Amino acid sequence: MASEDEINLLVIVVDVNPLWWGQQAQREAEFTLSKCLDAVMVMGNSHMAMTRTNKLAVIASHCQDSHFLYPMKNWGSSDGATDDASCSGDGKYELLSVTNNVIAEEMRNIMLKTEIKGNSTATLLAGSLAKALCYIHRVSKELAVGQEMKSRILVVKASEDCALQYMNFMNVIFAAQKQNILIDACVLDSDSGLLQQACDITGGLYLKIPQKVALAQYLLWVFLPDTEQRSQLVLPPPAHVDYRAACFCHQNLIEIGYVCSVCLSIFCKFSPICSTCQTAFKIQLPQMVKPKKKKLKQSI
Amino acid sequence: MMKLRVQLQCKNLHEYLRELSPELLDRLYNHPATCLAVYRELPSLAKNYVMRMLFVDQALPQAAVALWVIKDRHKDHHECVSVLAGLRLWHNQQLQGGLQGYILNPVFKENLRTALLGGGKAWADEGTTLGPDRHARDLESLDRYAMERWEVILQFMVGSPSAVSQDLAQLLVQAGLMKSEAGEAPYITSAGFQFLLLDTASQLWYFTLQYLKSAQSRGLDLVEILSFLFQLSFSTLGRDYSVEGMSESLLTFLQHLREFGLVFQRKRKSRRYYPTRLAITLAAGVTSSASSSSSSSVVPSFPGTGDTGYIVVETNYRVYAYTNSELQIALVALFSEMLYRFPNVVVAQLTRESVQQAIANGITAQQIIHFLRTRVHPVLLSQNPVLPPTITDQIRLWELERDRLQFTEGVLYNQFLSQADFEVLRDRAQGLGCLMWQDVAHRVMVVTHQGHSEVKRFWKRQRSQT
Amino acid sequence: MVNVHKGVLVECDPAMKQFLLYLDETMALGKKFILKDLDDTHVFILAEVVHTLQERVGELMDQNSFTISQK
Amino acid sequence: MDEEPERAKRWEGGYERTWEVLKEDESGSLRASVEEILYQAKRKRVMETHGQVRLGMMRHLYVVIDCSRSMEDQDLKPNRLSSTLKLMEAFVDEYFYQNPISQVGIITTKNKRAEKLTELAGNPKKHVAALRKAVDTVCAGEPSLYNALSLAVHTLKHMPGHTSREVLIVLSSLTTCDPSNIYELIKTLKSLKVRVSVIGLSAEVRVCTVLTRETGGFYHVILDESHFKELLMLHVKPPPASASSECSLIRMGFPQHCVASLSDQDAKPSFSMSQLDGDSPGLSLSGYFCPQCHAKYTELPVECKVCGLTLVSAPHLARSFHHLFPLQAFTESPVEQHTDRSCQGCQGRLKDRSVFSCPSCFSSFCMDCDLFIHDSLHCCPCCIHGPSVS
Repeated sequence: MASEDEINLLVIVVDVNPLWWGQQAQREAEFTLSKCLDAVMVMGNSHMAMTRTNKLAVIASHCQDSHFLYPMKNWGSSDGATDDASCSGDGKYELLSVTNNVIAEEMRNIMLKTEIKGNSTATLLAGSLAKALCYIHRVSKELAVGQEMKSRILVVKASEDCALQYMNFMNVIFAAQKQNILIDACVLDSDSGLLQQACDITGGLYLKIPQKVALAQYLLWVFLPDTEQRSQLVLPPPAHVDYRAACFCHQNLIEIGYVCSVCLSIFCKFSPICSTCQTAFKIQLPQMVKPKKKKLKQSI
Repeated sequence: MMKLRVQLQCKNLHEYLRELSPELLDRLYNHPATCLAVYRELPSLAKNYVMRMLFVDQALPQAAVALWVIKDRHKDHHECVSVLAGLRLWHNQQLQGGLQGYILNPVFKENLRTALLGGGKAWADEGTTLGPDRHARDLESLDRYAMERWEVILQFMVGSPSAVSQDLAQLLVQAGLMKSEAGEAPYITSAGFQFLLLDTASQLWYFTLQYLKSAQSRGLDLVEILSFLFQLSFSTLGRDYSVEGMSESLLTFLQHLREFGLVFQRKRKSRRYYPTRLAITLAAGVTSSASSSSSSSVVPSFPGTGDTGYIVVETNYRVYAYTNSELQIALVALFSEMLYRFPNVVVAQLTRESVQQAIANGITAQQIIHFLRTRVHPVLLSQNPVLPPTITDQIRLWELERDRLQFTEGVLYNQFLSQADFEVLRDRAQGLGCLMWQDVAHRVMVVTHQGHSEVKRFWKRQRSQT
Repeated sequence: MVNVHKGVLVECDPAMKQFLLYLDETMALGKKFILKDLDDTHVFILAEVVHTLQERVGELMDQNSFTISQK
Repeated sequence: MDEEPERAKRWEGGYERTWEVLKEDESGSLRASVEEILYQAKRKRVMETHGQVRLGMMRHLYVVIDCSRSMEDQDLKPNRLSSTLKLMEAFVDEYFYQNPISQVGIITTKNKRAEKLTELAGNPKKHVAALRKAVDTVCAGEPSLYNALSLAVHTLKHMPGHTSREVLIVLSSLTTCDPSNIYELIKTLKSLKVRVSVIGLSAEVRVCTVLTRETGGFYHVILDESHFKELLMLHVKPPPASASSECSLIRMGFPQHCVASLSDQDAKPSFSMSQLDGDSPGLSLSGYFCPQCHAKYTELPVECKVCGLTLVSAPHLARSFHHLFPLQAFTESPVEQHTDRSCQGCQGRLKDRSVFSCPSCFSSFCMDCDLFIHDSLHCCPCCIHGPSVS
């Protein structure tokens, strides 16, 4: 098969928002952050076990920062000779056990180091995705000549969406689309409009799992197959995506709105001055009539 | 038969495993490394099947499994089912209520889980930690060592004097790569020529297969050495491993591997060994078997070592090989005419004579092209196609030139008395599969040499009856 | 009655066959060697001439080819 | 017309000693200096893209493709026409990618006439299909700038004032056959605020110089195919809006995608209004419904054929945001000044001589990430994490 030589990079972004997980631990004691990370590791291991050319990266998305869990900082500084022979001493494939140890170690660091400042409680997913894209970009730059790489991002999302991220999130989605990178989303709790759009635009899969405890199975079942294999398998249908815009003034979802011709801000009501770019608008006649006139003129 | 050439046949892992007996297979799956290796070689769809079933303990109904695949891909599904069943990775099982179901081979499941998630006992005996090695090797020297060892073998095959153990020489002869006549030094066969032109990974795999074939006759346990081989291929480059706990026969095997350059051991009695890149790429050769050389394996044959791609081919039939390895030069010289030689580069010319000489030696055009392609200098890799099409086409044309006549030994039957006689005999020959040519109008037919005796006997019987 | 000949079936392109017929007629191999002219692309010949025949064909190809590149 | 400003022609300038830029290092290798040049070129791209204030986001652009005899010249491979059409396909795709609520039309000119290949429309597929078909065009006669421009103006002048009106001409011929005084037409263009840009395939022509200068467009002559592509891509970015252009609030619809579920017995497949144009007739269950008149469309963006409402989806608007809120250029500093030698973007080692830092959050990035962030991502991966999210 020709695709044997192709590198397949999977970047997993895990939402580790401490607030959400703290509440979750009280709600359901059988599904905690460490359970979730275990599931992610199973997913990562299965991905890497599939072929020699499969690569993995894991990013933890926190409410103030994103941390690379794997690979460690300064990757690519020296060649793969890892001096820490941290072998688990059991029957696990060595590469996998090294990877898992690194992930667990880094995760511990994050949990010990970060303290929560201020009251920003939303997970900054856009930032993690941006870092994931940077990473993918860098890896693709460092490939040998003639080597090809396919990459995708899997988001395991727990907490709520953050409306403030909308613009950055969109930028990230379009960047991913342009690079042909799929964004898959596995949502644990409430549906995420942003991720639905991300999956729809990039062609990834969106799934809100009904049973959190079975996360690992869902991951293996739905998200493990790569693009090529997905064309063969029966998988969940595309999510129903709400593409209605939210107006900038009240954050309401609207079907018909007004758009500023200068800065493209969306408003639900007509106002004489754009609140974003301070442009004063020419007061126009109600638009309902105008286009018909234009049509008539053209058709004559 | 007058078949002029023998294609070097190289089986892939599955073809090899399928020929093993069921008991042997089941024993093989007792080691996580083998399970992982077998798993990796599965078709991608089958891999997903295994993953989906890996953490499920009951059997799944066959009908449900068939629904995993979208409708127009059912061919792929059947292929997966047959591969999985053929390798005894899953079994049929009767479900409650009479439905047929699939369940993963429990041994395989257990060990693949171990490979993925840990648990169980360690692959190698890690009980005694070795402590830091005073003579630790860096990657570069390991690569160099591996390459040197492997080249010694190749060099031996080309006939340059190099020290190769009696065992190894014998193995080469057994593999059909060399031939030796009583008392004389062995010389290379046509299969050997083809072997030389393979990329390193394929060479290794071919050689390993041959080794395994003769392993049992050497009193080695096939399961033991296969497991060890796979374990090696999953080890980390640059780490040292202990020989502690290895059986006597495995130690002998280790010495052989040492001679091929798959592992590095400072001294014969040393308690530690380092797997080299050769051992780790062994699994890579498994897929790109020699017969499928047309596949787009543009990846340099041996990543990481100094001698990745060193050949530049120009449209004027010149070949520049940036190397000073005697072996590489000898290989290029197999099918080209040497023009100039400089300290770091040789210039050669592909000519009709040189290529046809190579073809007469049993090398195919495809193999020459594959050789050039896999060892091409990185600057050429960026262009598409990598090799100038004029050159590849011409090499093929030169090969075809020799194929303008095809000879097949046979027996001509003519002057039949009646059409009926002819038809009876022809049908019989056709039934035996030995009819090569026929002309109904003139009542002439040609059958193969082998088929002749059978057809003759049939004809005699036929005549005696009437 | 059936007549049986042992020999070699040669499969080739029509042009090549004409060359074989020519060799046969001019006794270039010292004797007639075609046992039966079957059709445009097949002839049946004596087994013992195969080797010499290959050489002659090789010679023919040599005459028809020219060196592609200067040295 | 007033006098052309003094400008040195390339052939009047001194002899360029391009080879002297290359310098051998101690070992006699050219690599270092070649890398330096590549590096400078990379940086230049990032630096160039800043300092815009207001942009015309809703664009109406007519592309005029010369199909005269001279398009058969083979200086571009395989010939000028095929090469132009191929690049134009890429241009159309990129144009709609970056300007999702804009429109394009294509005009060809040959045999002293001009005709529309496609009308102004917002769907790249039709344009690309037309361009593919145009490969078989017979190139003949002379082009007519006048006819092409007046054809374009005829439609553009009806476009609303808050949108941009643009014409981009790919001119191969050195001559043009005009039925009347073109300078009069240029004046009209100027008064209608139509911006005309020209890409010349042969040599600079005075009439084009005047045309572009008067209307505020660009005039470039290509050097080779890659330069041609670069010049075309220059026109993908929205142009600065002229100060006098109107601003207004535009009413737009954001229809939802509706799928009649298979279980729904009442669901009937229906035609989409976009099929009025004649292509791909077919019934479908799903589609976008105009929130005003409930006409059905299969694709967005589109102008409703019934009530004239512009239908878009929110991501279409979002796609233009990066033009409006461009990311500041990062400051460059030598790597020695940084103690943490890892890039904040890819977590890799900072391997280049320079490090790039975001002026607002002071995170440092490697050059690859810097380029990627400015070319594709358009937002700083670290600023997003900061508390002051815009």
